[in-house]
Amino acid sequence: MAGWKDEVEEIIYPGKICVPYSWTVGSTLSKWYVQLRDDGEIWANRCPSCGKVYVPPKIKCIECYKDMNDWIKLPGTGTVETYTVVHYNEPGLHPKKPPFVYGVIKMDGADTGLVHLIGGVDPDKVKVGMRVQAKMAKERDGHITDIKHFKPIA
Amino acid sequence: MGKRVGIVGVGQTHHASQRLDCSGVELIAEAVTRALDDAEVTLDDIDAIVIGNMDHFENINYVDTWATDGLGSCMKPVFKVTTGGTTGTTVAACAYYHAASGLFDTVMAVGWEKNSESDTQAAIATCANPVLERDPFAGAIGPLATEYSMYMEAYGATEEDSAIVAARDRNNAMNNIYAHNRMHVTVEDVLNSPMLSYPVKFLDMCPRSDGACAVIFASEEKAKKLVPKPAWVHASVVRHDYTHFGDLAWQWMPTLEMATLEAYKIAGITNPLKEFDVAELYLPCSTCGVKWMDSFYFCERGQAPKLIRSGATHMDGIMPINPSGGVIACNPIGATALLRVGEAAWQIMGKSGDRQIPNVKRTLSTGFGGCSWSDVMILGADLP
Amino acid sequence: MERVAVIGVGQTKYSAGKRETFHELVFDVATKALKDAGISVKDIDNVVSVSSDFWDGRTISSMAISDASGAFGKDISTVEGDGTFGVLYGMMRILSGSFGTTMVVAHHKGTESNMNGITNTSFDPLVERKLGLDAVSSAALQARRYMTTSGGSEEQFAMVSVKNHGNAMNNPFAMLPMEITVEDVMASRMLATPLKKLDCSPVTDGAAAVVLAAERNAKKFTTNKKRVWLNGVGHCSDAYRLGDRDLADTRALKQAAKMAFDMAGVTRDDIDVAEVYDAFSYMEPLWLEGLGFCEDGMGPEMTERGTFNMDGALPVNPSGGRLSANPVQVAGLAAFIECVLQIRGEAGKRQVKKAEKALAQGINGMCGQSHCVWILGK
Amino acid sequence: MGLYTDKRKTTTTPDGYELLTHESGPIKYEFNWHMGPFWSKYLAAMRDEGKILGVKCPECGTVYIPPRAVCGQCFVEPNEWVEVGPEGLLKGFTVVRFPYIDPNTGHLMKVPFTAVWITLDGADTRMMHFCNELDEHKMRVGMPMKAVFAKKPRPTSIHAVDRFDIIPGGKVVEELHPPRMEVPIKMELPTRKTAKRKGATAKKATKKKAAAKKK
Repeated sequence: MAGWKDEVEEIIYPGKICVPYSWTVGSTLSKWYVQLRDDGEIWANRCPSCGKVYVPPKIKCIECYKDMNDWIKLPGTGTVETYTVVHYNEPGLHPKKPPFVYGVIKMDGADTGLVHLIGGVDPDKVKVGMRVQAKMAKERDGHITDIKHFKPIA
Repeated sequence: MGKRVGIVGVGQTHHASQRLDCSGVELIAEAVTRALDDAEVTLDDIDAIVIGNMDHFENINYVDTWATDGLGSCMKPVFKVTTGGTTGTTVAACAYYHAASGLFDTVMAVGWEKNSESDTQAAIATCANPVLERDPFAGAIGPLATEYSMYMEAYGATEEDSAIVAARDRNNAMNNIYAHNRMHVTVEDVLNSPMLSYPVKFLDMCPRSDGACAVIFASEEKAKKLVPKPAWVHASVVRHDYTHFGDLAWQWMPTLEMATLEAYKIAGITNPLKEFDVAELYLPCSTCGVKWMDSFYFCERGQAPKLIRSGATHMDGIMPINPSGGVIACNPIGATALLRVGEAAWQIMGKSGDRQIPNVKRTLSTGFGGCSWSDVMILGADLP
Repeated sequence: MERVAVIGVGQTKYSAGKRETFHELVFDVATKALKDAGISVKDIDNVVSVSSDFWDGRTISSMAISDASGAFGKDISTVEGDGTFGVLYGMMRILSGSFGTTMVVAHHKGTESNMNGITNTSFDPLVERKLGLDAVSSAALQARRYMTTSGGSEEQFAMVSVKNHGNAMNNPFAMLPMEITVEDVMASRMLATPLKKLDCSPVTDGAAAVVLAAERNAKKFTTNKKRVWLNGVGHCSDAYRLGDRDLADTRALKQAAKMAFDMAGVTRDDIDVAEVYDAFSYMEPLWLEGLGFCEDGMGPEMTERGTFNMDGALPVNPSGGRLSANPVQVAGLAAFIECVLQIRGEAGKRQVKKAEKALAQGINGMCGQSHCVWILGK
Repeated sequence: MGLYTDKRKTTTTPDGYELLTHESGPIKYEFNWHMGPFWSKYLAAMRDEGKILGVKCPECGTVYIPPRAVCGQCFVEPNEWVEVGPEGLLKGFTVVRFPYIDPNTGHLMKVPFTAVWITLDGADTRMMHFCNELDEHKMRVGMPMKAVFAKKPRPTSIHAVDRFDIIPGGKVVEELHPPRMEVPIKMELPTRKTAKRKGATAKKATKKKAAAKKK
């Protein structure tokens, strides 16, 4: 029966997985998001052993694996450690139309960076080392998008 | 030749239908912390980590990287293994091979699931071939119901036989503070519970749970240093043959029989009822607690109802099955089979609390899942 | 410790839009690997499959390849991640003494789904995922960070793309053999600064298989020429959140490489050829730093000097690398297989002279969070 | 054991903050699955010719539904196409009464429906499909059934077969339980007396029951 494989119609089946999820935010990030949502504040937590400050807050210090109970309010300002101007279109995924900017913001008062959008600025003007501050969204519902973006400090 | 390996610590979460206080990563951290405590070690003593779950229950790709904060795997060797329902035993086997290979001394196996985050049945439906079998594949219950109705016809087993198993396991769970479903039920309660798919009723079937389990394996020298009484791994065997659900024959469980026989051969088991002191079996449904007794070679074909009714598998029997309450009391899917291994290890280590069987020397643990994927692990108090 | 050897390899040609199902691709490569080893499926006593439920679009997708990988009646398990981790598990199973000959298979059909949508699911649903990050945009963040710390330029990254697509011209398995210039790369469509289309690997379909054997079996089944020994391996994961890491710091890779080199008992100078995980152009110099082939921050300059060209001091990615074909779960395994072919002297026109020790790298997670490093030798 | 706090019933974070969940809404992943030559031919024949085709292994003779590139037992490619069915025997069924989310649509499945497993005449493995009978007491393993093809134009999917119907008056064919191989395992059935573990007292069991009742 040689050759049948070349003759057979090539069928491509359009399939889907379409299922909703309800993710449990948990004790650590719930506190973080409630503070963000209700007070418009960005908090971090600190390792009791090595003193490292994490934002978003950690369940356990990733270096020491110690419980983290010591919370600190951050000023909401930081420095752009790295960034990218996104030019491709992925409408199902992206929060806005390209071009827009993602950055890792080294947060003042913390030892880690926060990944977020950089806005309120011409994408071509974004630079590494730029000072930025968080701009809160007007309507907040306890998600990372409660921070609208980080904008340059004038 | 590889190294001999023992289990030195076990940790599990308090399981529930939903753990609202814990994100997936926090759930993992709870189990990991408890396992470290149980073995009286710190994360620094752990040389490598293996994790497993099923992707589509929580919609997380690369769980091994995502779970870093809870696992404590930052700057440690870690990877993920997954095989559906047997993920727990797959993780255990993988940790065992890590240590047995001589490449790592102390290895932690972690299984977890946050089944409250999605429609479990929908996620299970996606394990069938998406084009040829997904639509009519109605989850695990159909095949289980069918295999038992055929067993009933062939050998005269009854709905009461499986209800006895359901009552046994559910009452055993009363002794397990971690179990998800803890209720005292009678055989009549089971028989009177709503029919899911004839002959399987609500109280025959496993729930879906949020939970995690961590088990620490160590090479012989290390295990002896760490704890007074490690649970030694005597055999770990997996069999899986089938590609499509329609390939499965339901008169018997070929992969379970093959895996069981091979494990018995490796561990030198010739009279399982006498030689095992406890069995922690992955029985997704109480009907399996009847029919599969054949497949584990506890009895001749068709003799399972008599075996169950003899009381040999109850808490005061010669080989209690599922002192923990088993899968029908608690089912965080990616952790379920690892709990079987962990519970068996605790029985050997004498750490099982209210569900402890005295003087346990040898245990049988199994995993079941996927398209008839069967895992068997035998543990012992003495070195293999 | 008993030694483990690779005794057979098989791979498909890597391409886009393959009409075969992944089950069929796996059967193809498993058959090729057995033939290459000169053994039958009966000689295999266990299987490790590598798959991903997300890419395959189904739960427990590895159950669909049991038959195709020759696992009937045998012990089989599944690693989810890169193929190099599958080889690692296969090797452990042999070293444990439980098995003698392991089949490792991996498959990937990237063109059947949306790459960005699926890589987005690697991000925490509670935090970064909602921002819409994916493999390309996160890699772009890493590329910029690396440029900042190393002083590397986009042109220097482009040279990696030029080199690897050029190397692919000599690899019949590669998907994108191309003679291109730095200008071509610089002029290709900007995706996310500083990454342009030709800085990024293509969406690819393909499968690969290797047969591993314990020393006793390796010597029984194959000739000296076919055997390639697994000398060393190491794996290690960094922190998860991109902000927890310095994206230009390769500490996890350094740790993995240290494990592999210590185990193999060789030095960097002993390595004759390397297959490095260049899913994006900038990754090659970055990982070469982490692997210890050049000092931190020197990767881009050494690339420009031609150190890693086919005629350089250390030829890197003679296969064309991931830039020329990137079937995700298979990618590291393809790198591993290229090293086997190089050591055997079967690499055809891309053969590196006197290749006796080779290094292959695989990655799990975004921006190279988790690495697996292999050292293979004659 | 029991050293750890049971936090299952907590409704706030340890310091009193509300516990949140994040709802994804409908997440959709789209795929374009290549069916490959075997499944393509299978689906096309079902759609165009109203035929169900299987493949036969040249070594063991097993006829596979759905057709496939490899016979697992023999590790060879089945090389002969054979038409099977449209009649066959019912090998398993389940009436699904509890709705769950259909991963094709993100919406709840319409219930009840009956899923069936059929060994088509001439095939050795089973086809999974649907049946209109919703009363499980009217169904029995071993019943003959017949595929009913959908009206033309038929879809390019297994729904080219609309359903399976029970053949009225068909004779039930009993499933044989194959004998088991001899194994070196002792399987003595314990009596009630020998089933009890030495030293195990009924006392503990009663105590447990009492404790359970209290709760």
